[in-house]
Amino acid sequence: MTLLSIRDLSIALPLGADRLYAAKNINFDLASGEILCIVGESGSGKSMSANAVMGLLPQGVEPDSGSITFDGQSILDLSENELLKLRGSRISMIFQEPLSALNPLMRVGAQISEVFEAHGALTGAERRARALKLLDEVGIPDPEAAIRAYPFQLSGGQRQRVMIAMALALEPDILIADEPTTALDVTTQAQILALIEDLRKKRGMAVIFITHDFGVVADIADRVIVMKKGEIVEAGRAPDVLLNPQHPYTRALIDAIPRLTKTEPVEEVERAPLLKVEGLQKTFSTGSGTLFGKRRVVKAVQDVSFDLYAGETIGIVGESGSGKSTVGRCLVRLLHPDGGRVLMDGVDIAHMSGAELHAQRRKLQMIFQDPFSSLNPRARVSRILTEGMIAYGMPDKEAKAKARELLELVGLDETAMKRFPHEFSGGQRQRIGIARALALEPAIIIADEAVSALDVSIQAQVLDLLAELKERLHLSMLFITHDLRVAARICDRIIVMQKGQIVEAGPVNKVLHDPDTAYTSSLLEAIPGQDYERSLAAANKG
Amino acid sequence: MKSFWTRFSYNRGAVIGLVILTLVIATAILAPFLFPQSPWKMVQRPFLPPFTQDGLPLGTDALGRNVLSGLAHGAYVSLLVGLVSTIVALAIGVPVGAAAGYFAGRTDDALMRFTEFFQTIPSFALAIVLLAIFQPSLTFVIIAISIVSWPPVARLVRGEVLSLRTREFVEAASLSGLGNLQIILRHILPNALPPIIVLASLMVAQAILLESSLSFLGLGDPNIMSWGYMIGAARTVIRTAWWLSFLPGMAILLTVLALNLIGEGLNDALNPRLTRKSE
Amino acid sequence: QDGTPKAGGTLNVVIQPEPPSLMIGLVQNGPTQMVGGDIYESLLRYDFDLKPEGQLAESWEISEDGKTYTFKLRKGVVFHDGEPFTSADVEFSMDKFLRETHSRMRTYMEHVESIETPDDYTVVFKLKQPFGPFIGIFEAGTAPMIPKHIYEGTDFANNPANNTPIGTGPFKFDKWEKGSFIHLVKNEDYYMEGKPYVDEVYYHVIPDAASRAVAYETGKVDVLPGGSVENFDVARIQAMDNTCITDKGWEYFGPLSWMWVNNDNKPLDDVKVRKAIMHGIDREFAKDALWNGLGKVATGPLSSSTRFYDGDTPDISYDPDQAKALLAESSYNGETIRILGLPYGETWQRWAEAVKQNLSEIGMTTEIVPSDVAGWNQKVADRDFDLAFTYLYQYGDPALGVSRTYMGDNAAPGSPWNNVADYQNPETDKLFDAAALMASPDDRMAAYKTIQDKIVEDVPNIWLLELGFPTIYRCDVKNPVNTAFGVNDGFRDVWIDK
Amino acid sequence: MIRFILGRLIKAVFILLAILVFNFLLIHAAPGDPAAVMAGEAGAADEKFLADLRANFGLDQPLYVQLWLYIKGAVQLDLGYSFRQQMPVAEMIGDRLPATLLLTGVAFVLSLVLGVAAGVAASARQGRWGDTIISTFALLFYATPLFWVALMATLVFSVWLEWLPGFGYSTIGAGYTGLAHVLDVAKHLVLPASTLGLFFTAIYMRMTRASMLEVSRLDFVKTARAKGLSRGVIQRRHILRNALLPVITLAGLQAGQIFGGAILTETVFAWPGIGRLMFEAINQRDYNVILGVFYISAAMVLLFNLITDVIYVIVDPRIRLTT
Ligand SMILES: Nc1ncnc2c1ncn2[C@@H]1O[C@H](COP(=O)(O)OP(=O)(O)OP(=O)(O)O)[C@@H](O)[C@H]1O
Ligand SMILES: Nc1ncnc2c1ncn2[C@@H]1O[C@H](COP(=O)(O)OP(=O)(O)OP(=O)(O)O)[C@@H](O)[C@H]1O
Ligand SMILES: [Mg+2]
Ligand SMILES: [Mg+2]
Ligand code: NI
Repeated sequence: MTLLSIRDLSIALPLGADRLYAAKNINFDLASGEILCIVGESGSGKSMSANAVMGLLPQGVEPDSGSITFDGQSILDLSENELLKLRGSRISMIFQEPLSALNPLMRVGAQISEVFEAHGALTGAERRARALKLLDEVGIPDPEAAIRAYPFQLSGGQRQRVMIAMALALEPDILIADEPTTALDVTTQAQILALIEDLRKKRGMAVIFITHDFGVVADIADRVIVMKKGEIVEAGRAPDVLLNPQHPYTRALIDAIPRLTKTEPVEEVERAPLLKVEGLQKTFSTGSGTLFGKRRVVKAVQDVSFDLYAGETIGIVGESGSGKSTVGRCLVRLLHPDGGRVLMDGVDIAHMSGAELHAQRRKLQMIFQDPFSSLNPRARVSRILTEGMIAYGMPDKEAKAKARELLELVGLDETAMKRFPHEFSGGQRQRIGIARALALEPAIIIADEAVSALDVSIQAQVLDLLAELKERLHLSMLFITHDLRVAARICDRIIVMQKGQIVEAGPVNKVLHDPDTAYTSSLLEAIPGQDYERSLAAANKG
Repeated sequence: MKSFWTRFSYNRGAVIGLVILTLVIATAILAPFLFPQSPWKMVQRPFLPPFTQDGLPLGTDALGRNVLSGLAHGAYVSLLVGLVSTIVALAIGVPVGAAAGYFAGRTDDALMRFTEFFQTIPSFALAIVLLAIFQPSLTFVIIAISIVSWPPVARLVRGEVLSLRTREFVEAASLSGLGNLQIILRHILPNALPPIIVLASLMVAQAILLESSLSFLGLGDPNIMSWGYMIGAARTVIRTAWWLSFLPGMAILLTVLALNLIGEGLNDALNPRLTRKSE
Repeated sequence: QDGTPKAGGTLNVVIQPEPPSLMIGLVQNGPTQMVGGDIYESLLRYDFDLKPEGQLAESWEISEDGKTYTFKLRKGVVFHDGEPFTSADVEFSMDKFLRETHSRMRTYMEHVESIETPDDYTVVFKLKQPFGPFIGIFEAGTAPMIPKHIYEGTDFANNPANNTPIGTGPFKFDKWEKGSFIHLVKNEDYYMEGKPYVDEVYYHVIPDAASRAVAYETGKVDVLPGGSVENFDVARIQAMDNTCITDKGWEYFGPLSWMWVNNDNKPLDDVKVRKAIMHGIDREFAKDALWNGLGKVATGPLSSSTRFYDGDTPDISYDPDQAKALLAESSYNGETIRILGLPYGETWQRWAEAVKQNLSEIGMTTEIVPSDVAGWNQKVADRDFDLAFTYLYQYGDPALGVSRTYMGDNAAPGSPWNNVADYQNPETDKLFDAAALMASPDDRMAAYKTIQDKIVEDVPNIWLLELGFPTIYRCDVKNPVNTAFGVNDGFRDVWIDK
Repeated sequence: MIRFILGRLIKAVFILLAILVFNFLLIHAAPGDPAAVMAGEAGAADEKFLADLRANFGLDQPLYVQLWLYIKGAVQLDLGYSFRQQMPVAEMIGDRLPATLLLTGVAFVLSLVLGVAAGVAASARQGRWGDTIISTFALLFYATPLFWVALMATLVFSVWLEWLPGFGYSTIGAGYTGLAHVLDVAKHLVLPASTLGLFFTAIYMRMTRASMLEVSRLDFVKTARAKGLSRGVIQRRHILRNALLPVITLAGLQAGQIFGGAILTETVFAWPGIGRLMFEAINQRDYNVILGVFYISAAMVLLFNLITDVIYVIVDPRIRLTT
């Protein structure tokens, strides 16, 4: 039975946007119990199409023509009040931005109960009980505590699960999930996917699932839509599209998927370590957050030691909150480690400060996880790139010339110099971040989830770029990620972290194919789309 | 620079504001040429209503002085008071607030307690006391107004900086080897600008009004014609000659309006996100 | 007196500024005298021509040689607390209390050799030498009768009774809500039959002049004592229904305004400069534009209501041409002259501006120096000015209120009330000394005539106006002003025709 | 939390002391003294009169002794004695405080409620005529001098329309009690409170509007809409609360200025409050009264800053307290 039917939908963008239509001539149907995956490049109109179904397009963005029919009603013709009745109860949505999608000043429990309240379901006590149950179902440890927590007290992954709980609260007919698992580590992701699968089976819930992870698509999709520049370039049953893509863009996408299987073996050369980390410690004490609240102590990093050799890439993987970022930030001294040593060229930089630190710092640079927030919105790219060099004494002119070179190196042309960060796409911004890290000619780069927000084709570009730069500039890299496929693709060695400690470390092929610990095995098992990868591999061979 | 103007002129209110302010500034500069006679000169019988006599389009005040000439000459002082005291207040408040917010911890505590120190005396009373100590010459009026108006700036800037300093782009800048001063100047303050601009445009208005309140209490500089003086002087005759306080009141209102519009326009123009809209 | 007085009713009066205290023996500022004048009384009061009338004294006698003053007191007068008023209270008040606390009284008492009280109702003052003005000092503001039984042997200034003043007057203190009002009630035991007529008096504290006008307009108050509303507003209020106005009641004080001239400063030590200023100021304009046409242009150091006033002094009227000529001849070289304005409201501020403008038109450069009341006092006392606005009371007699301004030996810095201008003229000094001690009014007249001519010739100060402070009241309030002290003399005779 | 409050209170005591010394020196730096002022008002005074007054007021002692005596008293919460008014300063302030608290309190609540409501209304109609009207009025109120508004309000409502009393705290001599008295005071309160409140209403309105618009663009608002919540609920529960922080900062500043803000209003409306007391005391150089008012006002500012910080934490749990 067709539940949702979209015909010739076009969504106009406001004047001055990068193109006229966010989405053009979109057609698809969704039957109950069906899972439809939408994939495509960043900015191709996936989110806008999904928002249109909710009647929640941002200001200035409006449906131009076409129709959306849900259960016999034309959504585009409904009044705001009529829409209110549908939203949250019959159609619900998980938004793309998990970190900012929760009201920071409201307790999690209240935000979930609100869904019931808005639709007059259940009574006070029941709402709470139901909220608890939902939190449990999405796999949040200690729901009793979480229900009383404010969003900022939860990790990114936990927040995303709260969002999911909210969307599932009234067991809607349609769930629209816009990249719901980007911030989750593979095990949690697997758990969420199972939950959705379960609801679909039991309730016949239909799902529109937007993602850039082809592994997920392969695991759950019934049908797939591929979008590019606002148009659907390919649509069909999942196996057809995934294994037998027709459109060149789809093919390019699928080719770009990173593989777990590492082809070339790494040559093992003994060299003196460039960076020697010994017994690194970092403890956070989150002071009294609320009135008369208790002091909470988090041992984010406990006794972490490893060596990094010149020209080597080490991947750090592990569940969300395991201390990966904290290690990275301690190394570049954005955080002050509580204990341990970080030896670079034999000197301990862990406890340096002032001019000494200033001198050492240029050898260690970082690429930040979030390309949006790590670029000053009010600075032009030329300044972002040159100011570091100028700070280290390079004349203006020379710095500018160098910046142009760098832009070329990361695949941007020099007109970029004059533009502001918001004038770039996500992938381009990430490259600016890389160019900035390279500007000071560091010996070591720490990349914190540098590609997790990017769609596979851009992700592939960036990874290629990093690999190439590493070769050319003989860089060492510390690559923090939760995507094991990405780790497999770029790393020489892998460190697996759990609860602030290193549980396993070794060459990439060893760790990913023959792990020593149960924890690593469970991570590997949870990687989505492993069957699909094998089929793809088979198809490629054949 | 060109794109700045394009962006600025995209905001129609801002252009209107700029036109008004330009007129006011022009009047202030040209007053001595337009009205070479002293604005204090008693030229006609007192309390001449507007539009009743040629050459005195806005009538005369309690001593028979030309109101139009007073308005023109007063523009200079009122603008001077408003702009200079705002600049001084910003010059104190922004660094204090930025340092407190950026270095946080002890520095913050010390600077904020220092700010509180100035905050604790009711600002109007402090101005009065300061003017009792130093004679109310224009300079001291400006100094007094500046001294009482910087603490809110410091508090506001601190709040903004406190939240900006944890942003990733600030961390990135410090990784690039920038010093604290450079980080504050180039990365933090530009992003804290919108509320500061709004506040500054409000402060100019407040300073002009404060000067008039002080004049109202007889604490202005009696040797210099200002709008505040005119309102203050006219208030006792408000019942018999309402226009005497209404006219300078309108002048203040228009100027304040213009400044607010410009402030909003500046904000738009300085916001790179709005750039492409106009092109 | 129109009609038969009716008893009852409430009188609402404006008071400005709020007095620091109502204890009239300790504090001599205007508002204290106004309220205190209802509570306290003296031996005499004075009509519009400054002729004495009996108050607590039934009769009085001055000896031929002018050295003995004998007062017969009224019998049956009691203080508000019921204690009888006797000659002992008079002696205590004059000799102990006021000599200690009242600076003007202290100088007057220097002429007194002894005070005798032969019986409870007789007081005899023996003077060292004749002192013409002596009979003019027995008014409530200068010589209030203080209850001996309350104050004797105490620290006068800090006696808690100061907060609940007790006198013999027609009204008793009831309540003072600081910042709002002072409430007096009728003294039922008052010694004059049927008086006072009204049951209670409210003094309303309203700090803003415009609001005081509103208070009258909206019927909240019935009497606006002189200076309550801005001069600019007088004409408008005067035109209201049922509104009467009088400029009487200031004869005793004779408020005369002038600008102190710092005679020690160059170029003001040059009489030509002073004369130029005198002729350069348009006082007629100031009277009309700033004082609503009330008052008179001053002709010299004496107010026309003061005894021994001489209207026939050298001409000092407005004459800018003469002023320019004088200035050209003088030693003035374009120095900036500092004008210290009087911080008593808009009128005075405007006046300083007008003077500044007048002087600039005769070619003088001036600068107005603003200040608050305390700053003004300090600057005048320290002689830190070139020209300084002021006005002073004359207390009916040149020996009481004028000589202090021009006596050469009364010029020490530190006080804003003495010879601030530092005028030094041995000739007039001698005459002032002599005239005060003459017994015959005719002799005194002759002496003061010479003095006035001489002083006007020297122009030590720039005389401005005899100020007119009109009292505005509703016409159905009868007799608010019927002595030379106006509303300060209490509302003993007031009745309301309703 | 308790530690935080205690820490701040202890610091507050030291700040208060420092302020006291500063104020003391400041006040004494102004020309003239209370004795001279009183002599000035008397229109005549001799050396002895002044000397007596000064001795009586304790002004004959060296400045540092006076300062020491004052501080000693202030530490024991003794605000000294007004020699001019013959009354302990604490008692004077106590007499005047309720009137001021009533006036500024009502004005404060009024402006806060009205300003926030208008700001919410304007932001909900962003860009439409409703917004334009509200914003224009706010600007008008903001840019018009307070005393002008006050005089006009008196003229219109008191003189012409005769609806409301134009000055004073209550009808003098009416002897109202109970409810009649309350109503009487309330009537007197309308004009001064609304005059005083207008200015702040305008500021709150602007602040609320800007802040609401800022917040309404945030992602979680979309989440709230996706839940099917109605506009009203979203405005109230989600946007407003998040938009309140800058408003609270401002409210804290205003609350601290509770005395100073009222000088003009109390003068024009003859309101028997602290603002006027302070202004008159400054003019009369009634040192102990000025210092007393400044002292109380400083304590008030420190207290409100502390309360603001605590409210921050209650409203926004992300904010952490650091002493
Ligand atoms: N509020 C907005 N105003 C104007 N244009 C917008 C707005 N939001 C999105 N767009 C534009 O609409 C187009 C489609 O955006 P959309 O968010 O649907 O992309 P997407 O496919 O979800 O991409 P991603 O994978 O990066 O999330 C893009 O060109 C984008 O620039
Ligand atoms: N500034 C901080 N204050 C308090 N606790 C913190 C802070 N930063 C991190 N933590 C805590 O330290 C732990 C490790 O955090 P970290 O950011 O290193 O995790 P991660 O491995 O990078 O996780 P993710 O994959 O979600 O980014 C978490 O429990 C987190 O809550
Ligand atoms: Mg999207
Ligand atoms: Mg991380
Ligand atoms: Ni340019």
